[in-house]
Amino acid sequence: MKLEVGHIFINDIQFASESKIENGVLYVDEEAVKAIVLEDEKIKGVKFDIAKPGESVRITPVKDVIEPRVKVEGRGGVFPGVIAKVDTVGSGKTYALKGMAVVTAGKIVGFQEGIIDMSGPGAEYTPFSKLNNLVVVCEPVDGIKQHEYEKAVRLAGFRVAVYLGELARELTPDETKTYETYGIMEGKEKFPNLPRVAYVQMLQSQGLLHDTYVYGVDAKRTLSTIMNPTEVMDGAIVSGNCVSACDKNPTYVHENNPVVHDLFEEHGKTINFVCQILTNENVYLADKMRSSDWTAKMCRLLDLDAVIVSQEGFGNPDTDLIMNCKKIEAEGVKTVIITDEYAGRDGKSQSLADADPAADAVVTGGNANQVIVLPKMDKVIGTEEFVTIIAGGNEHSHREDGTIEVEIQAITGATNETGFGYLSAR
Amino acid sequence: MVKAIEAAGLPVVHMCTVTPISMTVGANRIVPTIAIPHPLGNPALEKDEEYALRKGLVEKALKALTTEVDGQTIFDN
Amino acid sequence: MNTGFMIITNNPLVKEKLGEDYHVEYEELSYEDTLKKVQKMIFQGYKLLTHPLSGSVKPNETPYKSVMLSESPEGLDAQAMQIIASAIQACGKFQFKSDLYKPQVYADFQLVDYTLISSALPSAESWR
Amino acid sequence: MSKIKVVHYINQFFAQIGGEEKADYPAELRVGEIVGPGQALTQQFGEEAEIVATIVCGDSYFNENLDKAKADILEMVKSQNPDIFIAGPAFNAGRYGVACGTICDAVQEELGIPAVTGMYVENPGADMFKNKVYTVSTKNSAAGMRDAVKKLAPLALKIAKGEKIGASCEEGYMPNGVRVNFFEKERGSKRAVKMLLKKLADKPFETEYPMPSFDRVDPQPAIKDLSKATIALCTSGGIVPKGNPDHIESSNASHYGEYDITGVMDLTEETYETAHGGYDPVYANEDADRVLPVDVMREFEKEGVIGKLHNKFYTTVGNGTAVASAKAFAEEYAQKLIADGVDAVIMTST
Repeated sequence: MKLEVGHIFINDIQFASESKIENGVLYVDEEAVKAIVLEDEKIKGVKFDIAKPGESVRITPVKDVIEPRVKVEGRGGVFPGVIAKVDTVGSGKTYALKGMAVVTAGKIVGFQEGIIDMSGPGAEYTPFSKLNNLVVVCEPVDGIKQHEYEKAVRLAGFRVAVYLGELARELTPDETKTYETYGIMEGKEKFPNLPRVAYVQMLQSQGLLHDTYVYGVDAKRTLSTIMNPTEVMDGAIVSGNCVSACDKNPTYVHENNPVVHDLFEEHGKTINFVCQILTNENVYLADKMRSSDWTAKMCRLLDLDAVIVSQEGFGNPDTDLIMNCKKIEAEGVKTVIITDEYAGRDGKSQSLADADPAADAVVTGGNANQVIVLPKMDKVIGTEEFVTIIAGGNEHSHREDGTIEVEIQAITGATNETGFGYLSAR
Repeated sequence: MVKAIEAAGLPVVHMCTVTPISMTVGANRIVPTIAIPHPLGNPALEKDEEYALRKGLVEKALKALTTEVDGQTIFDN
Repeated sequence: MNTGFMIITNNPLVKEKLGEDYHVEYEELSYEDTLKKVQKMIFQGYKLLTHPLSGSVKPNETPYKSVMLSESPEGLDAQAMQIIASAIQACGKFQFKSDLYKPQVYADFQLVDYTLISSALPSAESWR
Repeated sequence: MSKIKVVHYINQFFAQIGGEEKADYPAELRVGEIVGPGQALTQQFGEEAEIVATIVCGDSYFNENLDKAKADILEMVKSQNPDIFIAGPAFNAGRYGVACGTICDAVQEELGIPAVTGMYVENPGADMFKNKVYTVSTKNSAAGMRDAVKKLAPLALKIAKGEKIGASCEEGYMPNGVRVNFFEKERGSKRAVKMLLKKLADKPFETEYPMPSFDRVDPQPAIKDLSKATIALCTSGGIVPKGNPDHIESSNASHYGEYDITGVMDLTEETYETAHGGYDPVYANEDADRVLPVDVMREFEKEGVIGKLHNKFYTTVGNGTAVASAKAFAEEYAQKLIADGVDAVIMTST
């Protein structure tokens, strides 16, 4: 399967009377995007804002971050099973608006976290501070259930992203990258001497604000499965979760999955990147065992030599991670796992909730308990009301001078477990 | 702990219920026992039956101490 | 041998929503004490069916926790003992702030915990 | 700004007094002198710091007169009131390494003056002290002096100035059980791919998070003649005399118990109980033999199956007690057991 991804660089976002992309500037007709959000009767009102790198701006609480894309050739549309109808994506041609994102923010539950600082020390910890962000803050109708509201905001973000992506349909990309994987036999013939490598991605799948969707299917109702790594580039996986902001994968991370991209860099040179394996992280222990059994079984069936396993979330996924690692290694397939740590504020506690000697190759996204003081920002998009209590904050979070003290677990993407960031620990 | 004693030069047999834990703490001679709150007993039994049970287990432990091993070994029969 | 399952919880919403249809043991305890109660039962041979650190809301942040166990003892399980021990240990890594929220927030915590334990029900029902 | 004041500790060899034959050289304070490796350190310090005094002590002297040597050296350091204390580097010299670690630890604990040392990773002093004292990792011989000093001097300055100390791999000290964040040059996924390629090629690679230790020790040889052997009982199940006279904590215990069982034939509800907080104590309290089988061991002793049951047992509480302290407890009482002529140990756990 072959996909060409055309990059259209966005250097600036401005509100204007007409939506268009011109000379790297995205002009957004506020009324038009407003109408798109308000299509959903569960949303009463919506506000838009623009946050640019380097500005004294804080976005919080963040729900999702989405990169606008449009499918210009080939089967299906962006976000299949969610926005576009169900059809296999990942081939043909897709354009992506690079350097920008749609950020959905606003309260769904009262302990919500997720901070993106556009400048200052906090900005270093979130990859999304480097983007021009169109922030969507929704207001729900009265009396709505949290579930329904979560879904409404989730989908509103995707609709806005698809609308903006459409603006690029007739443009010429600034650069184009091509990604291609092969059938099992075909790949073997093409690269007879290269080791066969796959990417095992664990998806958070546990309940409200803890769910992930694959082609619209709730991941906790799935068996481990395989797909072409190019499918994620068309939005095959979307995020429905934002609790534990530091190590959850916003939709942006799925679209730009760094393991997929970095394995493609080596594809055909030092490795044969065979496929992506998806597995879930359920609450029920027998589900964990079944899913990890299944993952290991597929690694064997595909005659893999090695895999990279990435994790999502805190606590119980450590158990899935170690089960996957142990069982895959037992099949004679080499593993590298990517995780993050909760080593306590002093860095002295046991980092993971599980361990095994088979996990001898670990990449870490750093200690999520590290404390950071964030300066007062000139502007807050969303509300800081929850910062006092969000994960890692405490009653003294809001200090008199307006600075806030939090653990980096409150910062969106700070310790991402797909290796999206540069943070690590020793 | 078991490891530290062995490293100091004494053969040691670890009698414990959760043998996987014993494996991870690095015991070389392991004898599985009855239950966490009463590794060497069973309150459901009569006094003399319980004593016989314990004696059997300790006998196994002594046998383990007189058996050469090359690595982690569970003595479970 | 399947003996059915029960839910150990300190979450009143779980009792309210699931108590009629399922065996729910509700007790007003802290998060950590709820885990310790579960640990005790695991030592008595009850089988651990859901991961005690379900969800990503951290211990000491949410006050609520629900865990599913077999309805009667089925024998000791080493892995379960390790899982519950590390879960209890994990409580020590997070600053206690379960008592700092506005009343409405507790309802949200209850709801999230309820959805987490509910996500185990289809699997539990198909087997037990 | 005045210069940072450094006191430097070295052994007889690096002070060019002599080798093994001079290892009994007692501790000596040389105020205003820069000796041996001190020259290299001084060069690295530039204008920022100066060695105000050097303490020289023979390795045998230090280790054989531990209490006196420690006290004397502490007094010498105190008299100079430095901003930082540097010992070594000791490279692969075992007793020198242990001395460096011991004295750095004492200077920090008793004088509140920060200290830093350096040695080869396999130096026994490294394992003993790397979690207490910043210990720079050096090559295994003095040929690595330049390289060692390049790491040691800047780290010492940072510590003296109270600056934030980065991760072990940035600063060059041995991992000390404290996880420290830092930004890598490549993103995590790239690092994972590189690690994978190395692992695939069977080349050495370095994990970013070593799993908690799973290291093994070789089994000791079996007991040849049980009927002549002295066997000791130990437990992590927290069995103590009734009333817990030593107040062993129910979890995360800070000490272990040593109890004489001379003449004790059976542990009863009236005489023994458990201090362990991690399991249901009812059964152990009813009959502590269920955890520590003194009764059957006495019978085996009487029957001549074993030579003797050791007259002391050792008890700890496994619950939440840090692996490092459990290890330290066992190391300590294992020495006592050996000194008492014990041949083998039965360890029971709950």
